Amino acid sequence: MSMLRTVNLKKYFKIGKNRFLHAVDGVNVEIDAGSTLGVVGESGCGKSTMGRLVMGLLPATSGEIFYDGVDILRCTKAELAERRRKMQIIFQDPYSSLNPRMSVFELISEPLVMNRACANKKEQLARVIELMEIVGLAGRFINSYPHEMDGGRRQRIGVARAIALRPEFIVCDEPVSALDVSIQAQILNLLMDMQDEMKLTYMFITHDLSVVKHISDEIMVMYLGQCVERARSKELFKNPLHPYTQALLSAIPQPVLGKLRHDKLLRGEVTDPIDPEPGCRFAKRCNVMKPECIEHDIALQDVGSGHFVACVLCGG
Amino acid sequence: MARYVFKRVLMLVPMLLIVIFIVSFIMNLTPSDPGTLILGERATKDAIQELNDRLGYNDPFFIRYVRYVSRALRGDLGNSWKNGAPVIQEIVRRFPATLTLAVGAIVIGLTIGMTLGILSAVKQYSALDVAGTAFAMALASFPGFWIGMMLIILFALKLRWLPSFGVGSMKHYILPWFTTSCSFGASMLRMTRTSMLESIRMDYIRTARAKGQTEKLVILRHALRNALLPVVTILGMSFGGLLGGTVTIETVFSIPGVGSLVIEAIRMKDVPVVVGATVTLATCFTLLMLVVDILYAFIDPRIRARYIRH
Amino acid sequence: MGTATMADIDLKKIDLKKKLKKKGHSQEIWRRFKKNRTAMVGMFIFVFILLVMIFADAIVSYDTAVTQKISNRFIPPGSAGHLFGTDNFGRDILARIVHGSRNSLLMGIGAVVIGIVIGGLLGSIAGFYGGGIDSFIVRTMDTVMCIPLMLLVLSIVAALGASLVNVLIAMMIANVPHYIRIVRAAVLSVAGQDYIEAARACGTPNFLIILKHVIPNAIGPIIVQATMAVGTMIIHAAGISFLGMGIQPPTPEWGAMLNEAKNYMVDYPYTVIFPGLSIGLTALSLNLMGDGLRDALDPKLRD
Amino acid sequence: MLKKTLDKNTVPVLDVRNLEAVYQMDEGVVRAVNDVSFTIAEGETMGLVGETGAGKTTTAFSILRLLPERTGRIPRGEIFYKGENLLKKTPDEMRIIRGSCISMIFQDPMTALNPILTVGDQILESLEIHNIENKTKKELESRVDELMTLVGISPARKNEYPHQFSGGMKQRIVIAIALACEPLLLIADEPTTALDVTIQAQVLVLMEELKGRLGTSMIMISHDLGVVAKTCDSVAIMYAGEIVEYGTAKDIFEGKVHHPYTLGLFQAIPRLDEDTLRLRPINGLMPDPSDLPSGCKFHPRCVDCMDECRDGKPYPYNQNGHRILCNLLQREKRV
Repeated sequence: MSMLRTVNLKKYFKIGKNRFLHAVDGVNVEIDAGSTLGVVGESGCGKSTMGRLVMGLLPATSGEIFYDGVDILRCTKAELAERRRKMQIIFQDPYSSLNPRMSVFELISEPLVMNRACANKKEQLARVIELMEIVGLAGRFINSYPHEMDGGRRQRIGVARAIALRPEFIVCDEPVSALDVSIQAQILNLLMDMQDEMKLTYMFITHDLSVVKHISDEIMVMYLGQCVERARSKELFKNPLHPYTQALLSAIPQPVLGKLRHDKLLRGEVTDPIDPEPGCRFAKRCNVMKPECIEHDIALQDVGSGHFVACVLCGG
Repeated sequence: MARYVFKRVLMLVPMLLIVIFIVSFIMNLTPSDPGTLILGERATKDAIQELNDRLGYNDPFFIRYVRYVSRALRGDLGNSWKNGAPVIQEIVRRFPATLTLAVGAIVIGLTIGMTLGILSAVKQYSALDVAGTAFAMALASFPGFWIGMMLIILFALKLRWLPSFGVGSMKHYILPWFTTSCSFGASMLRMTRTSMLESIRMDYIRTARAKGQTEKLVILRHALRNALLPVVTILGMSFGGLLGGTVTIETVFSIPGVGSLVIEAIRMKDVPVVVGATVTLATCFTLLMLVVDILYAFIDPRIRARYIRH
Repeated sequence: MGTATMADIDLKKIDLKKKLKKKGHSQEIWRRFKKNRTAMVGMFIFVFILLVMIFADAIVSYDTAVTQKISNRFIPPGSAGHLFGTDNFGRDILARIVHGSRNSLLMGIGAVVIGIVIGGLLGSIAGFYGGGIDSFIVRTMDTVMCIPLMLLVLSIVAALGASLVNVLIAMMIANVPHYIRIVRAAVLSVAGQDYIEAARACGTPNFLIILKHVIPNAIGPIIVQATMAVGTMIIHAAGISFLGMGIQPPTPEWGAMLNEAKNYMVDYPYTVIFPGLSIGLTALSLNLMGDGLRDALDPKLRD
Repeated sequence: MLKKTLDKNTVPVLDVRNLEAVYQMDEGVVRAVNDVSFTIAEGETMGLVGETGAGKTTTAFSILRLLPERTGRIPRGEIFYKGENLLKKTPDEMRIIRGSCISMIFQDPMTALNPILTVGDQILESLEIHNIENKTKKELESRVDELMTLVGISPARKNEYPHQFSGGMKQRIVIAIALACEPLLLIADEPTTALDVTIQAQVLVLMEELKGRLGTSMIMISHDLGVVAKTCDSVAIMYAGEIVEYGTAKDIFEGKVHHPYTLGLFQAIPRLDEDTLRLRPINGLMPDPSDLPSGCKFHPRCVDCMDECRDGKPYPYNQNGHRILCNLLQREKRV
């Protein structure tokens, strides 16, 4: 059974008189317990908004979010608080997501204290030390402040905060984008180990396809607030069907000698989805656009074995 | 753009209503009435009462407020309780001195303050920078009216180079100008320096240097223009402030400006003059801030684009 | 994973260290502040002035400052017993400056502290919640700020009557918009930070977010502005007294001293020099401290 | 003019020898670049790879002599541009070289352009500064149109301001500015890091094309091995201010022997073209540049660290120009 499911989730930001930015526009996701859904896309595709909607940090414009079968947008406050403990988030920037005035102890304690997770100070301290050990932070840092630490260690604090309440589900919002490659690998390994040990479910948001391939079971590709393709990780990389996914894949330079391929180069750039017209949002940049692409919205279709695509070229 | 300006001018109306309300309300609390002021202390209570009734002073505050506003909208700020002269006329008579003082001080402060500010920023940590900022801070710390007194003692009384008070000729204005420009020039220097230091660190300065641009043009063409926004803000606010805020300096140099008019009126409890002059000054201030906002648009195309969109 | 016993052992070690812990940030700021020579000079001057104010009665009796003795008129500075000379009523200028410090500092500090509390409350509400409340507060304050400050203060004093407390109230009311603006800007710069969202994500309620995250991070620039504002307020208070609308003679106050002395400055310039120097030095020391504090709080601004 | 008088075949465009650069900070001396040497031939692209704080950008700024005046210093080394030592030039001579002979593209196109000047003016500025042939304003203007067309932006947009362009477009304008005077050497400091992948691909292809057309040499500074693999002829891997490995792209990407740090970098990145179950991160952290370890700078993090690595400079390995700064290879050779 799926742990998290969204139905037609929408988030519109009002940006002027009767002008709306369709940041997330009717996205359906489904994440099985213990698995990782990778959400990829370029800046402005709504992937971070997606994470915040799921976490309840932003109110959704419409749609439903089911967590363990319960619609968390419509349940009681007490129920909501209960669910919230099971859902946590790791932020992108370890520099700005930690309060510079708080020590490591205070930072990791915050979720414990706020949710009265520990009976007394002693238990709290023991739990903080335990958490630090899990995320690989040496005990001597307990009284340090974020500015005294490097990016990798700071991100470990962020991870410790996220797992403090023993959550089941974690939104990872670009957790390694701000880190150097050697440190990035350390954090990715940590996240994967934790998933194995604690049976965590991840929603992993990133712009980096190599990272998402490495960590995800299933991948959703977003473009201008919509999901254009969704498939098992292996399947997506072996058989990308949507022209955008194909372009994205061919645009990533691999560390092997050779030249970048000119033929799959995308034209133009991403625009803002402000009151978009009907039709495929990718149509304007698509190399294989057909007239029907801009006639009506293209729905996500199952093309077999859990591979979904929103493209007229791969209709069922 | 024109629409933006029009909208801003329209917004002046509610703003002035509030200003009139605040000032009238405060003045309403002062123990004063027109009857006593016009007829003098020795007049009979009845006569005073009768005059107050006739002038509508005994009506509730709100009614008097509405009446005042409706007259003010027609350009009538009432008459002075003290000498019966129209308030507008009083203000017009006093305004030139204030304006001369303010404009002169602005020119001096702007030239010296900005030049030193730019130099300090370009040569950060140099002797000039340290001395300049220290001097600016000292100037800003001493009360203007006291600096004025010191200048009088030195230049008027000891050296006898300049007249010490009055407004007979432009020469009379030299000491007041320098006195007034002290704190303004100091804040100008500090703001220019801070703003320049910030813009000098921007990436586009590096781009300009990498192009091979000369240092002089890097500073003037790239750094300075980008550093102007906060400087213009301070300029506008200070100018507006100087129109009404030089009361103490006007007192020291016996300059018959609008500030002095208000202070005299406050002393005499001459309510219409206080309200009228304050409202006029507030209007000037707001208009100046509008000019600042329009200047923004000239300096920064991003702001221009925002104005046009609205 | 750590066992309970292991944590127990660590507990003692860390409890010891915890006593040292809290200092972290303020210690760091103090370390940087200490390195700034001009700021330290400012602090020493200010501490000196504070001490003078506190021990004024021990230094010279209040009577010396207010008792008129015409036979002692205009004794020049440097004379025995009258280091700064005497004024037109034969009162010792030094004594008047020493006792005047109370009124001047009291007005300056009082107006700022009360103003910051009120302005801080409204400013943080505006900055943190935004939306309608924010634009209402900002609009209103912008309007009030159009009225020339000095004239607003003077008319409030005229309405309330000239006295120390009333001048203080007038300055406070007139400056609240200014403080709101400062606090709002500081709060806004913090409210947009990711750690506010991070705190929300781990279930911290709004009032605790303000208390634990917003205030500690926004307080720095506010303290800097407040320090400098005290200096400005002292100058303003002196100006009001100078115009004869503040503290009334014979109460010693620096601005009032200047008001009394201005008629004699032609022949006895020292009667205006010393009170003015006191005002300037106090304001300067506060400005130096504020400046140093700003650099210490935000080392990025340097270099 | 400098670039026309010299024989272009024998002298490399850039020859950096034993370059050192330091920053004098309050906390002490930060040794950002230590004993760096490399050469770039005409038309060659060299990749300069390393993580944050490796000294890549400092190297670039040293070449242009744009280190911060107050803190930055070059205590040792030589930088020959077409045989002439740039460190011996007067500031004014150096200024003429900047933009005309050597130019630079910066990492963040959002901030690299002056927000209050039109993009046309900013390109024109480059041309005006180095207008040695005294061309008329009109000729220069038409050159601006030409440059904008070259980077794929309609010249009709030259009176627009930077905020009216998207990130990729801005970077194209930055490129136009850099190439305005057809420099012989272009230093690109992470030119695509701030861009999305699809835009990165566009910009890289454009740079490749222009470089080919103008015959420009290039230093491509990047942390991304993928970008370097697709664009560079030779590669220098930097770590803690030193070039730990230097060779042709073939040496680095397909060669058999490597510096342990290079190996570590390759193993730490997840790959699209192969399945890795577990990444192998490099242990530990980048050293503090104001307190570098003794001996080999990498030894505290190195899995193959030997006693001799802890003190003394590692013995360089060199085979046909493939240089590796590591004792390990020397030993293997000896054994």
